[in-house]
Amino acid sequence: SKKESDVIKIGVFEPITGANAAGGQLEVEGIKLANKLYPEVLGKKVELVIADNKSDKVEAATAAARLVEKEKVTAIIGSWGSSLSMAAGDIVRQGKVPTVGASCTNPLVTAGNDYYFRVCFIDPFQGTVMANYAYSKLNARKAAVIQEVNNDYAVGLAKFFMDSFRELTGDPDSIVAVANYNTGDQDFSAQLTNVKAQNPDVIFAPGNFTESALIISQARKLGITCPFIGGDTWETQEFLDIGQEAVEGAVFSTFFATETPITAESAKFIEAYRAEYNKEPAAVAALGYDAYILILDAIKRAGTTDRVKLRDEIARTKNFAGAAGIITLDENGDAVKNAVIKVVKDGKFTYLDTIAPQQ
Amino acid sequence: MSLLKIQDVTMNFGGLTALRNFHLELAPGEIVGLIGPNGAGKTTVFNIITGVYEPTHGRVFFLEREITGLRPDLITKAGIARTFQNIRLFKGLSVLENVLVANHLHLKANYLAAVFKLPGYRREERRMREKALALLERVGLLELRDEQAGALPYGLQRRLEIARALATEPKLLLLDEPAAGMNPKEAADLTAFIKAIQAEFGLTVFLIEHHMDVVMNISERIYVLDYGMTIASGKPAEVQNNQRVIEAYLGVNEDAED
Amino acid sequence: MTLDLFLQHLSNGISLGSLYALIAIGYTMVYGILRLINFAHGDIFMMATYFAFFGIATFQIPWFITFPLVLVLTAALGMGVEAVAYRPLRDAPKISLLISAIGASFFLENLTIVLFGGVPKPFPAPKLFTDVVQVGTVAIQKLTFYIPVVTILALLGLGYLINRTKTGMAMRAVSMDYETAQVMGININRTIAFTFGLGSLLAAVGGIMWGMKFPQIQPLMGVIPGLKCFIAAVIGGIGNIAGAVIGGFILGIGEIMLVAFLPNLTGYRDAFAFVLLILILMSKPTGILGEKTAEKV
Amino acid sequence: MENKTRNWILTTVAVLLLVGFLYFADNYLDLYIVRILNVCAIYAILGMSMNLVNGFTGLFSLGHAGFMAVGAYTTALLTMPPAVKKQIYYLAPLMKPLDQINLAFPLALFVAGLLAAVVGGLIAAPVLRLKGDYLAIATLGFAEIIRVVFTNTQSITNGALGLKGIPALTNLWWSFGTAAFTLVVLRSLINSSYGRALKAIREDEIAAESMGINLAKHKTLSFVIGAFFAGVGGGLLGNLLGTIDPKMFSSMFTFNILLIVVLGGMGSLTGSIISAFIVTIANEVLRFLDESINLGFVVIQGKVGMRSVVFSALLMFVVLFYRHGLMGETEFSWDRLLASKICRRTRALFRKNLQQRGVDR
Amino acid sequence: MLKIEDLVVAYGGIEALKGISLEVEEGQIVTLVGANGAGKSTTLRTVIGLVKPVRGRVLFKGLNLLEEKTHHMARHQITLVPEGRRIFPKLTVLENLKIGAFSRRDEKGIKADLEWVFSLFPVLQERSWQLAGTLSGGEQQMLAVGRALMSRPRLLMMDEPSLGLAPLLVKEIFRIIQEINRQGVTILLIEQNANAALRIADRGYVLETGRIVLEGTGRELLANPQVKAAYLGKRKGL
Ligand SMILES: Nc1ncnc2c1ncn2[C@@H]1O[C@H](COP(=O)(O)OP(=O)(O)OP(=O)(O)O)[C@@H](O)[C@H]1O
Ligand SMILES: Nc1ncnc2c1ncn2[C@@H]1O[C@H](COP(=O)(O)OP(=O)(O)OP(=O)(O)O)[C@@H](O)[C@H]1O
Ligand SMILES: [Mg+2]
Ligand SMILES: [Mg+2]
Repeated sequence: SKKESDVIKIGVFEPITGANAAGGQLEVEGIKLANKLYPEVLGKKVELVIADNKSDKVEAATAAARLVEKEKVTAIIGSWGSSLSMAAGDIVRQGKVPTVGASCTNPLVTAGNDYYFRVCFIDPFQGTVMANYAYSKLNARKAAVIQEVNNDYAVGLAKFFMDSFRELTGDPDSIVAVANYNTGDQDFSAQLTNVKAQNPDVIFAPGNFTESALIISQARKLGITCPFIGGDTWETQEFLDIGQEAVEGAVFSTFFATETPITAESAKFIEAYRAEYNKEPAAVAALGYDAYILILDAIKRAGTTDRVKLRDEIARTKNFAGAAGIITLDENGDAVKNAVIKVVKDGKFTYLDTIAPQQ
Repeated sequence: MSLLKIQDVTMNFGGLTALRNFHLELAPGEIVGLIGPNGAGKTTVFNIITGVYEPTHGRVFFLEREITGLRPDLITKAGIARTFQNIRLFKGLSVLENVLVANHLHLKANYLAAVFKLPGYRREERRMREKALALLERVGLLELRDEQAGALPYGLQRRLEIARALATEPKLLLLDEPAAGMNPKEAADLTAFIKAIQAEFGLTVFLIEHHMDVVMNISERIYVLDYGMTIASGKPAEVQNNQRVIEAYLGVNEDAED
Repeated sequence: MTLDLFLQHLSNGISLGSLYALIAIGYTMVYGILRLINFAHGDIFMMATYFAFFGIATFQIPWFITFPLVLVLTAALGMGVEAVAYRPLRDAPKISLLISAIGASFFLENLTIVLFGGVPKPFPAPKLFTDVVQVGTVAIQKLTFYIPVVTILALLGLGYLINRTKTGMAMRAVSMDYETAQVMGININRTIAFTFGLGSLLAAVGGIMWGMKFPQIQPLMGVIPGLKCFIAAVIGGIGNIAGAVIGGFILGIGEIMLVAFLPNLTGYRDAFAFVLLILILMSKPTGILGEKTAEKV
Repeated sequence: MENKTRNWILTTVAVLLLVGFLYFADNYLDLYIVRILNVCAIYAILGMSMNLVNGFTGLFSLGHAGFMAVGAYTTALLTMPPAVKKQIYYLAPLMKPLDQINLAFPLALFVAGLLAAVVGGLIAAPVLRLKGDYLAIATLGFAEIIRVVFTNTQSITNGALGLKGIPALTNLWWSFGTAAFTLVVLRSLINSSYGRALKAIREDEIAAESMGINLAKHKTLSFVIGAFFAGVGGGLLGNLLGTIDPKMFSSMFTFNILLIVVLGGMGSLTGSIISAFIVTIANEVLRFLDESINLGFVVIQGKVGMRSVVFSALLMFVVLFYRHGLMGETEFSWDRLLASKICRRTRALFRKNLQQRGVDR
Repeated sequence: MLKIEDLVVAYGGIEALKGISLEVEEGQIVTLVGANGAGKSTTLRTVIGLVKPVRGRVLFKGLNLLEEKTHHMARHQITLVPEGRRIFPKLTVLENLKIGAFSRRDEKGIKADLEWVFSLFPVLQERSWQLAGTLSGGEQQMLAVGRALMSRPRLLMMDEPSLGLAPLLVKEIFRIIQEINRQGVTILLIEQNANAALRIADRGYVLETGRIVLEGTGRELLANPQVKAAYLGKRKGL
């Protein structure tokens, strides 16, 4: 094999098996694609070292430690699932390996960790965006929330949605129902029956796309007709396949839209992705892609693979044109970027709106 | 004074009455036999005495104290020990350990003292060991103390079971078919053994047995059960010649010529 | 709570309960014969849905051909699992068998992930079954009528097989004593394989029904239904087929009613099954219809 | 007596070697290896404690993850600095006294163990009346209930968000020290009269009870002590990982520990230790299966997830063909090691070498 | 009819049988006596295929039994009344009997044999709907014998059928053994009750720690002083 110095290793820290495998695999697709399109930097080959964190914290910590200590990677990308990212937090900080999360939206991932960055916006922003959308675009005054209670992402989004929505309506009782479910649940009829009885104007249901699709289709079968809105996790082909006609009209916030390529990079990514995988790209794939090219760009700017210098360079990222929008990293290392609103129309995700961070 | 007194005990299993209005009294130092056809309810009597079953009706007294429905371990603590019809040794433990386990109920030190090997516990453990070894020596199993109990030949397992029961330092010893599976020679040895330990430990022995050689030879009194009812009781000779017992249990003796 | 609302909940409960019952039957039967918690049951159930997916979605075989095919394939899979993971352990301690079952379960799950990917796939449910009928204000899926029927049929069929036929008698004999059953002329390997095949076939029926009701399949989908249906089987008295059905209904309806009447506790729904399990075991240690097994000393 | 002295010397030497190794590892080995060593030691603790309940007392309990969760959360909450707590409880603030408490690590670990033991004691009363599979499924259920409760009590556990920023207090000294302590305590318990009573219960409950052993008391004792060490192990783990959430304490975790126990041998503490190391390390070594293997002339395309497949297959293999585990019911002893074939052969070889050299000279 | 040659059986490393040879002729009652752990049960279990020997031959009418599966033995009309009865506790008495005839297809014959068994053991008929596990020891033993008879065996092997039975029943069992034998069933019997067993046996073998130490007709062995000393003891009282 090649000599150590000829390659730059980038660790990919993702759940490829276990409960989060679906998301992890999508993200890896984006990263691999980026690696294919941009295989070199500083005249050296970039090699991906994929470490499966198995959707499990103990595994995640060792997997991260392995990337840091054993593989001596220059930087790390990952992970889908904020709790897994957090498991790597201390390890990358102590090992001084700059790490870029793709889709982990929990604020705690980067909080107090100057080696962790991310190319996505965080939960509070998304929750607020959807509350705004429900209030102003859907004229909703009564909302119900159905949250995946053991999913940090969903709980976070729900919380910020409820806070903003109550603020917007000025009515502390404007959230008429909060229903919980657990990852892997498949029957939501009881929760939905309760929600239906409250007759909400809109239902905010952030969570895994599988459960969400089932919720919406079961809701429709129960005769619930109000709009469903949610978060970025919905943007997968499977959401459409499982939900079928039931998810028509579902609205959610996400990171990018193929119809309105925000940047030149977007167009390039979309085309390459379609060619490579023969399907429509998911947002998390784009984010994985972005994480990779952002790191490469920083390496180029730094002119070295020194991890500390690289970290500083990543932190300085401003107006970087990724596939999923223009990224500026704030002092926490979180991306400040536009949110895109999409709707399911005729069995496709269709661009609806763009919402800027300051609103 | 009676050591054990069973008053009007009835035991039902679903629709089946395994024991009906059973009365029994044992005086200290006696050896008493319990015989009867299969399914007559003999083992059930033992199970009621030792608390394995709670009788449907009736009361059991031991040393004037009521023990009906008490937990088995408390009854053992009170001074009743038993063996089982189907040997129930701790097969995976050594011979010595089997006996030591039976001594555990006398342990005063608590588990923390045991874990941290406090002097009090050490002393007790040493005493337990000495006692156990002495007992094994007495029953002739000393040489085999480190063998796995399950690996012993059957006859020795029976013997070990008795030793284990003795280790609880009982006043009353219940033996459920101790000679089962033994040939007449072995059974005769066992009879002598039981007699000897009875005298030595000042025990009261209550035993179930189908080997007539053993029961008739050893017992001072015998109770006979049939279908859960006492059909006879008394001295061996009386019982042997009781017509009902012969009909229900002994059968006509054709071996007389031997 | 209005009557309409209650009826809607009840209909939801019956629908879920009958599905639990259906899967619990297979569990209980295998347990009854082998005294083994077949942890892989849920995964066999999952594989059945994948078979159906490939049949209908990938190979475009019509459902009425695919479904019987799925039953056969799943039964074969179940027998395969038995032959590999359980047969060599016939005279091993129970715990080894249980570990092997857990191993088999992991193996099937991970193999599915490697072969088919971790991404959920839509279950191609024929419209015929998934339509909704409105009864007053209560919306009921057609499946809600079909599933209990299938469950009852399975119950009766199995009851007959086990209690009235020679094969059933052999199965029961094997469950008590391998050696003696052999001496009686029973081929225990074949009997156990048959039991497994049958149990897996029932899992497949359950899987197909499940897939139509919750049209989403993924490699780990069998874990939770597997656990819950096992609980249903235990609640009803494991080894007892009618008990499994009762347990399934109690669990399904109970879960729904918990959410219906105590919406604040929805988050605890998964714990409900276990709380119920423990409460029932406390009062009836062998489940509702389980036989009392006071050990004869 | 001669053997006793020899064994004592050997043990001392081994302990010194271990301490030396730990010192070396702590100072010179990279974080990755240190972390794996830590995990090994923690799993050894968990394995031993589970072995006490399952292997020595014969209670088929699958509730270990629950006790670990209790321990992990307790230690984490007691050792996290108030500032960090404030930061991460952003959905619902942490309950009153907890948000200010900050204890020293060993004290926190001890409290964690106690709390887990208390929970174990509470569970024991109803659950230990059950037997066999029923016990298994009920304990599994209790662990699951603990997990669900932790998910839903946001103001204590932070719910699904989990905890992060748990100070990384677990180091080799703590994990190996605790493992050694666990071994000493459990060994001493097992070899005591109480231990014999537990084994008797495993062998035959009815006979044990008839020998005057209070079943409820002794089973509870075993269960509670098992829970104590599970709690301590959980605490060490939480402070090693730096982050915990309810999801990680699922039944999968219990099964992992169970596998360690079985591989090591039910009823062998040292077996559990050995197998904790083997399983943890094997899990790492097998990682290559997920990646492409370059054999020089061909590159075998790695299929991610393959490792889990191989791992589960290996486990079945062990159970199928190596049923009693590595140690069966026996413990490691110098006598046995020295009497083993390998050792004898090495010694013979050594002697022969010496002799030859002697001749040469 | 049955011929065992140089049979060696080991459990783990320990040899339970160290090369025994014996023969059972058609229509005979042959008994094995010996102390506990001598290897009597092991012999029968090897014949029926539950234990695989290290070496040796077992021939049944010229057929090599070691190559037969246990569940085929019933077809060759060989059956075993196992040590400790081993009835199926959760089957009814009737089902237990029926399962004895599992390999048979002749419904009529089965029916007739059921009557036969009931006539031998009337108590079983009374209890035919009871679960076998709730029977007393003696009743269970009768059931075990009855179950074995349901396969219409030519060779019936019995492992301590009198174990734990009341004297009356012991006599009854021995009477029945002879009765069955008279009806043409060859019997290989293990007994602790050497006295009774040797009295009804055509031939007897004495086993000690895995070896046959004595053999002869029942009468010869009964009269043998060695046997008397070791197995018959002094008889007092009854
Ligand atoms: N746990 C139980 N459940 C149901 N029936 C039982 C139970 N224990 C005993 N019996 C029944 O009670 C009756 C008496 O049984 P017991 O064991 O006392 O008989 P026994 O006199 O000891 O007979 P044997 O000499 O065969 O041992 C039998 O009919 C038996 O089947
Ligand atoms: N499954 C087994 N595993 C290990 N050893 C065994 C096993 N079965 C029997 N043995 C041993 O083999 C030897 C012969 O046992 P066997 O049961 O054949 O004796 P037996 O003559 O029938 O005695 P008994 O009168 O007690 O029935 C004994 O030493 C016994 O301990
Ligand atoms: Mg009895
Ligand atoms: Mg025998």
